[in-house]
Amino acid sequence: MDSRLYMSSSPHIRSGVTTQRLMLDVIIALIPASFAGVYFFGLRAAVLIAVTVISCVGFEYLMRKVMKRNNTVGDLSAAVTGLLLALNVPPTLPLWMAVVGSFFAIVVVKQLFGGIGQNFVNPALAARAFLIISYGTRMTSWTPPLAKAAEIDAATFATPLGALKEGGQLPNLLDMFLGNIGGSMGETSALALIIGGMYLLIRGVISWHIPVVYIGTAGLLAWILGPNGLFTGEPLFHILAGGLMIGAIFMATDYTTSPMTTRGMVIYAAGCGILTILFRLYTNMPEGVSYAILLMNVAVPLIDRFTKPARFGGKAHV
Amino acid sequence: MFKDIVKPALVLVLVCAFITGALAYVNSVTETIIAENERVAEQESLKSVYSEADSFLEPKVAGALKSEGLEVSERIEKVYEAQKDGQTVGYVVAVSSGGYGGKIKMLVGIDNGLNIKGITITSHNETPGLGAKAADSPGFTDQFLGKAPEKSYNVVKRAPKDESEIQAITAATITSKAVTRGVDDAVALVRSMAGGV
Amino acid sequence: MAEKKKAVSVLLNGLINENPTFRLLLGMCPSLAVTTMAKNGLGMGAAATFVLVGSNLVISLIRKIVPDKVRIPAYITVIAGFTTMVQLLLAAFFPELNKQLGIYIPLIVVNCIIFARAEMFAQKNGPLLSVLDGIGMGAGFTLAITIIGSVREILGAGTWMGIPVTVDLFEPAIMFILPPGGFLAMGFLVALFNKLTSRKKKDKNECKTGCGMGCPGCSQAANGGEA
Amino acid sequence: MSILIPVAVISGLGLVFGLGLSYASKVFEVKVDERIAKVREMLPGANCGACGFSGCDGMAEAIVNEGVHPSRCPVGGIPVVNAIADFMGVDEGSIDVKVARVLCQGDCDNAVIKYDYVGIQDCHAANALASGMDACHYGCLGLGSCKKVCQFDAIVVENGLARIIPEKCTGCGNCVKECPKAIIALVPVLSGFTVKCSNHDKGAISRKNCKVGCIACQKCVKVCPESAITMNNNVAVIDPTKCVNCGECAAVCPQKCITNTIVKRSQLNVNTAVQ
Amino acid sequence: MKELFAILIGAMLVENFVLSKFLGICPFLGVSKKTSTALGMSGAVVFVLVLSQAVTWLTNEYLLKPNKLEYLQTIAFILVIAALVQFVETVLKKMIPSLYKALGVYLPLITTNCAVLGSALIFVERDYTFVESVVFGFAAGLGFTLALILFSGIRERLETADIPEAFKGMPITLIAASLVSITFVGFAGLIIS
Amino acid sequence: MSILNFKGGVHPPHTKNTMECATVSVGIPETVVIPMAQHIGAPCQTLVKKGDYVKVGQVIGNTEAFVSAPIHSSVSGTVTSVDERIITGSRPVVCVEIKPDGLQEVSEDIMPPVVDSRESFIKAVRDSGLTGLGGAGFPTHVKLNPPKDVKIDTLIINAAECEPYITSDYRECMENTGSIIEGINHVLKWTGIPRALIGIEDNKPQAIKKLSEAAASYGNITVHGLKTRYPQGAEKMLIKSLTGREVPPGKLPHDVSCLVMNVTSVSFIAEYLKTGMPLVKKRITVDGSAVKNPGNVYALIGTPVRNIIDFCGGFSAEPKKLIMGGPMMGVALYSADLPVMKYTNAILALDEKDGAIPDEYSCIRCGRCVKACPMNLLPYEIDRLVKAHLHDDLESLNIMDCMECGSCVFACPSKRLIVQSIRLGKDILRRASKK
Ligand SMILES: Cc1cc2nc3c(=O)[nH]c(=O)nc-3n(C[C@H](O)[C@H](O)[C@H](O)COP(=O)(O)O)c2cc1C
Ligand SMILES: Cc1cc2nc3c(=O)[nH]c(=O)nc-3n(C[C@H](O)[C@H](O)[C@H](O)COP(=O)(O)O)c2cc1C
Ligand SMILES: Cc1cc2nc3c(=O)[nH]c(=O)nc-3n(C[C@H](O)[C@H](O)[C@H](O)COP(=O)(O)O)c2cc1C
Ligand SMILES: Cc1cc2nc3c(=O)[nH]c(=O)nc-3n(C[C@H](O)[C@H](O)[C@H](O)CO)c2cc1C
Ligand code: SF4
Ligand code: SF4
Ligand code: SF4
Ligand code: SF4
Ligand code: FES
Repeated sequence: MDSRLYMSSSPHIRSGVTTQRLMLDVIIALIPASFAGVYFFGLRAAVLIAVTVISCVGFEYLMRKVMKRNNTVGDLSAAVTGLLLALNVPPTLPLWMAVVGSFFAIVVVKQLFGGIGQNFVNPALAARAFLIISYGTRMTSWTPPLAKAAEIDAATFATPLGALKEGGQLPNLLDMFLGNIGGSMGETSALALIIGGMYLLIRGVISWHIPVVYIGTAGLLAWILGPNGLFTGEPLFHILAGGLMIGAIFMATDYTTSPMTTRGMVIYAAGCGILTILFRLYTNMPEGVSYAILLMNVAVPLIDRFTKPARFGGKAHV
Repeated sequence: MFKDIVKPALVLVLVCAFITGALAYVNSVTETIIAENERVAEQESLKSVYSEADSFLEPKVAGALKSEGLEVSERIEKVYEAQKDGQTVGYVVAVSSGGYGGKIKMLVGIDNGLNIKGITITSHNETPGLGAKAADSPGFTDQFLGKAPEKSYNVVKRAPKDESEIQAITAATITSKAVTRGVDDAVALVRSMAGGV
Repeated sequence: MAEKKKAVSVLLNGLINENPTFRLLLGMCPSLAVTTMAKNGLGMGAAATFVLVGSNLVISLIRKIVPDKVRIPAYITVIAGFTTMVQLLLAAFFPELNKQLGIYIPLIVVNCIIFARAEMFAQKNGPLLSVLDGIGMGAGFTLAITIIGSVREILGAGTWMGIPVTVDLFEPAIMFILPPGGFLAMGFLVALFNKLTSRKKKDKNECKTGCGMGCPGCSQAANGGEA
Repeated sequence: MSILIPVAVISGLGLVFGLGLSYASKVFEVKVDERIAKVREMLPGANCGACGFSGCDGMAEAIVNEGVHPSRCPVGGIPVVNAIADFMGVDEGSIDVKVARVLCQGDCDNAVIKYDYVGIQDCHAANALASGMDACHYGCLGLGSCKKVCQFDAIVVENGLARIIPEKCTGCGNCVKECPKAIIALVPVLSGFTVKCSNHDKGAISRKNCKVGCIACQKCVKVCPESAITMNNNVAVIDPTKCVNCGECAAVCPQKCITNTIVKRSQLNVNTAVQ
Repeated sequence: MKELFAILIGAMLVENFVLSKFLGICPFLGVSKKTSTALGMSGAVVFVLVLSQAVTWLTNEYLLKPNKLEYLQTIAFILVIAALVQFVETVLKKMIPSLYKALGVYLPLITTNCAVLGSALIFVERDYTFVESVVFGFAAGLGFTLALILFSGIRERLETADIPEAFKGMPITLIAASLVSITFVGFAGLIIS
Repeated sequence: MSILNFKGGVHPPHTKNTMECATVSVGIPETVVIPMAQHIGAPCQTLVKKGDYVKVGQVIGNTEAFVSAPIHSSVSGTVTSVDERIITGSRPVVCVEIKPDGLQEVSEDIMPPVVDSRESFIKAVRDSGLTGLGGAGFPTHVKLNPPKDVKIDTLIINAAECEPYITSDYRECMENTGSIIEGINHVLKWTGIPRALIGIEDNKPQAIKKLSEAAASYGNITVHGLKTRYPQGAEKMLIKSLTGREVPPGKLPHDVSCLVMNVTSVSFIAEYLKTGMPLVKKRITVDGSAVKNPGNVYALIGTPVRNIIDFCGGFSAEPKKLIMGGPMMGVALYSADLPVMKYTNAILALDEKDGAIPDEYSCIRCGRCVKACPMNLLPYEIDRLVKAHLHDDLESLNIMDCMECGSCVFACPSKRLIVQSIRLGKDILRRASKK
């Protein structure tokens, strides 16, 4: 008993939850969606996932080295970003573009702002927006899922939302639920995404507020602002189409770029839902999830400021 | 009193007068050049869509055409008559059509036989690299050259199958449609005017 | 001798030490708005230099007779006069460029560089030095926005001065010629400029514009924003 | 003729505004004491608060409106004080230029450590845990709280001990207020010899906790020819007004806790350069 | 009414002055460090924009156009704006010192702010009516406010972020502005009907 | 069974290994060290000097101040020194070191007090040296004597014992059930409070059962199971859970008409009124990965920790951390030679694995701390601002409301040292307000 004792401030124990474990859970939750992507779009999809994950992790490693900071590759957040980026782009995206996207996500959006926890917009989504703006052509040329490719001769293929906007044949809801439609590689299969979301809920990684309020608001608004007057919309179609599911379950819930309090989360998610539908219905773009979430990301500091929880025992004053 | 109020005012007046005088002088020099520039530019662009014509008459604005009892779409701005050897051989229609980033203004040259002679986009606010391709590279507008279809053009996203089909610029369907709509309107107008000639 | 030295240093000052764009961060709007192409940078730079030199000259001549109360309107009138002149001359002789630069030509009036130099330099110095300062600053501005324009044009359109340069290397990222790319390229260039010319200079409260307003809003005062 | 109209229009505008503005500035004139701005210009602008006012602005107002003496600002040093005193027409007064000094030599090699501290690197934080990790509870904790408040980068922490760089220190006293152990003192810039220890324990305990602690052996007190040294609760203290920098005390101290910190005048902060 | 609404939304979101038109960048970068100062500046900008749109429109319509002096727009507008701002400042200082304290410091900055002259030049370009140009000024001011307030929230967070040395200060602020600008691309092509 | 709860909180592992360990006495150590400040309030003046002979129960420190309580010798023997020592806080405390003679001669002043009025009851409680045994060490007589205009309608008995490891209150419930009820009745009787609610976390069904049975014959004493969740035992949370009332910021329980007492505190009052023996010994849970035979012991106040651990079989592994109190709120000790005090309810000795705390990682803004904080604060934000030295906004974040329960730190996946930041922040504000 001659060695020195540790002294530290209380508390002296910590829960078993670690950042790394949380990120691992997100990766596990994304496995069904990744498999669905590979199943529907072929091995090319798997290659794309590998490229983004490896390049995100690689850039994270390099950037920490260059910045002379501790290495944070181990927290797996870069891997999550990489995986989500792959799931958010068309399966046919040229690989070098995927690497450019990873660079943007990790270096520009995340590490320049100090790394994990300090970026103010979602890295994967910002990278996706960057790619859309920069390489609009490549980012909006969709291929049909393998199962459909046989029936359709065209090389390009409309997503459900594209079809809605341009006029075209709308897929049936079951295909949309299963993922047998065109679109970004990870967004098509609502089933796989919901399975992942359930896992995250059960593990306590996310709370239900953001996904449920987001999807709920979007559905409600899609129903209200129907094409043939009020209350004639098809909420289910809008919920299953495009990136709403993956956005609501995996992207809007990103801790770093979403509000801290439950009240804030509800406001934020409702904002995401409203903007998503407004963008889908009233702008030239068929899809609005990315920009909706990014815009609400930007508003998070303000939301946080105005949703401070009521002080214990001080209902009257905040 | 003088020092506090009148003097500053006087100095300011002097500065203003001097500067404005200088400007007025510069203006008097450049005025004619600018006007001439504009005229030349206009003629040049008219020529570029209708190279066979040797002169163009003063344009008629949309309002005037309407009062002549013609069906004029809201996109039409004005119409020039194209003349060759003193004969009206066709028209150049100035159209302005709503695109992705705002109004796309263009000139469409059409002869009396409803052949499209040329199209130029004179101003637009489309995204560089996407919609702006309509103006930057001739590939898109060249599709229109030749006989206009009976009804209207169709924008498609694959290789066109016949004359009336126009292949959209990738990822810029909106721009493509806007331009096409403009051409359609110009053709419709010339059809009704040429019919009347 | 000393005179000469001073003149040279005034002339060079604007290029690096007090580069109006990268160091003083003045006139951000045109630096971002017109720099989608290197050519625009050159044109804008030349136009601004003309106004800068002209107004510096006139202001250094009339500085003694203009009372404080109407200083700002008087100076602005002078600057606006030169701007309008540029506008007219461009329209007459370079109609194409005039069209490209659009409303940013008349906006030279409010380009902070010009007003700041008028207040800080021409206000205090004789005509010769003022003209030199105008040339130096103008050159610095031109250089800077041409660089920004080049970067954005090459990355965003794959061309430089309109000449294709990267055809086979990569597909240009259009974002660079759009607003977000403007901010982004500017951010990286300022960081690079700081890195290359860093000389641990930490003069805190001093406002570098010298506009004399001591404004909290001024991005130049190091602790700007806090009244 | 074509020149007259534009000239008339714009000059008219100029006239209206010129008259309007001058008139308005007369009617709506608000008096401000220009001296405040001038004095503010002269102050160093460090906004360190050493004067006790809210930054240099507060000090400038106080100098002009309340007649506070400019020497309340330690940072600018003699040139600044003199300039402001001249401007305000007050007596230059005397200012004693001081620098801060850490009265402890207990670095990681000298001081005995009583526990392994795990936590926020801040002296107050460590001090809250059983008075910090040093066995001597008077000693420097070396976590640099003082360094964080020094605006002049005058403090370095080396090997678990804070040291003040006299050439940079302006004597603003912020570190003195910050140190949880209260072991930083402001001393006249020219006083060379200081007892760099603050341990009030008895000699035996002091010796156990630190290799270089003052053990109150009185040797220095006896040897000082000017009687400048007294014992204050088990630590020797040198009175700088009496000390002649002969160095006798340092020579006899068995614990080597009296040190010579004389700084060459030429190396001092320009502001504090002494006449 | 519909056109006015279109102008309102258009100027505020679609062609946001700061984020997509690059007007008024200096105050956007300079005064966005704290939400409270951002609010003050925004108030001043909205106020001056609305006022100056009205005054410059009248100047243009009744002074310049009848005399065919459109080429003097720049000089006349800037003169009007500078005088207006200075006048407002002088009056505020005396009459409502509290408001002056809140806005006053920002006013001089606004004279040399592209947004004010820019919106005047834009109404000329677009042939707006009096009401339209005032609404346009108001909307542009609101757009400026929106961008500034959102950005100030972000900058307060950046204050404690662990940013690489070379990027501290302006560079990271510009890159943050770039990211905010990306999010505003979402509004591009917003059709109001 | 579970009733009202509070918002927030966490679920640390119970680790209540010693629930079935009946209390045994440690015996008399070779020396005892009795600090003169063992409670919140004014420290005591020493009434003895080196060389004095003292007896068990003799008052060796006292003050005139009301918010304070006398300190008694826990042994008979000779005072060997009176000097200043560092115990746990930042400042040294005067300590009386006594060498016991092993006779444990009881002071002749010790006799059951005469209690016949509210005043005499409160005086008796002060004389007993009782300072809250729930861990905070607030002099109990002060609580029993609220301002005149305050009407208290509920006595809350805190038997929650929400901290991991600690079972000393549980043992009190099991071993001294009668005294507890008796003590409650004394307090109710002399303070005129109409009812008492006993709150116990529902992971101690035995104690609930035993107390319910004992209280059954008193209509105004009821026992309530509480959700097992830390910090159920913090008085503000307990009041909220049991009565639904929220104590406003900066206010005390009596502002919502409650009085909170720890079970062992009330039980002690009953014992004291019977025997007159002041607070000289304490039941302490000894546990942790570095202790050979964990258990519950009675130790005399002032016994060095080392003696107690030796009594429990010594260290089983090299200890890297010693904690006085529970792992959530307890304070770390820098040496095993420090004495146990009145408020000590546990001694934990942890080995390297349990004792080391992980490095801090960047906050990922997960919001777990916000959810965990029972006081509705924004722990991450306070932490961020304190560490960045931005002190201006601390006050508006209500930093002073924090009771340092540690829930936020426990919950944090990035293992941020939030509580330490908060302490630092409070310190900064206190220093600023002093200026
Ligand atoms: C930054 C940006 C700029 C765009 N610019 C244009 C454009 O100039 N013209 C256009 O038609 N669509 C533009 N779009 C819209 C999209 O490319 C849209 O997906 C496309 O118009 C739909 O056509 P598609 O069916 O060929 O993909 C732009 C979108 C973004 C995000
Ligand atoms: C200055 C001060 C005055 C107090 N006064 C009273 C009081 O009058 N009545 C009371 O019941 N408790 C009083 N308390 C005790 C608190 O309610 C509480 O029991 C004590 O702070 C420990 O609580 P904790 O263990 O929850 O921190 C007081 C505490 C302090 C610090
Ligand atoms: C986070 C926290 C947890 C606490 N847990 C308990 C507990 O489990 N049991 C207990 O008796 N007191 C606990 N306390 C102390 C109580 O708040 C309160 O001070 C005590 O019950 C008052 O009784 P006493 O004065 O008789 O000790 C805790 C305090 C805090 C701040
Ligand atoms: C529930 C959850 C969702 C996440 N979503 C994203 C995401 O959408 N995009 C991304 O780049 N990283 C995501 N991450 C990883 C990580 O938090 C993110 O990169 C941070 O923004 C890094 O600071 C997520 C992490 C978690 C725990
Ligand atoms: S001198 Fe004081 S504040 Fe500075 S490091 Fe030492 S203990 Fe800390
Ligand atoms: S060391 Fe720094 S903080 Fe201390 S007195 Fe000197 S200048 Fe001031
Ligand atoms: S902030 Fe304070 S009260 Fe809230 S959980 Fe943390 S320690 Fe407990
Ligand atoms: S629990 Fe930790 S990581 Fe999560 S928000 Fe709070 S401090 Fe940050
Ligand atoms: S250049 Fe536009 S506001 Fe400064």
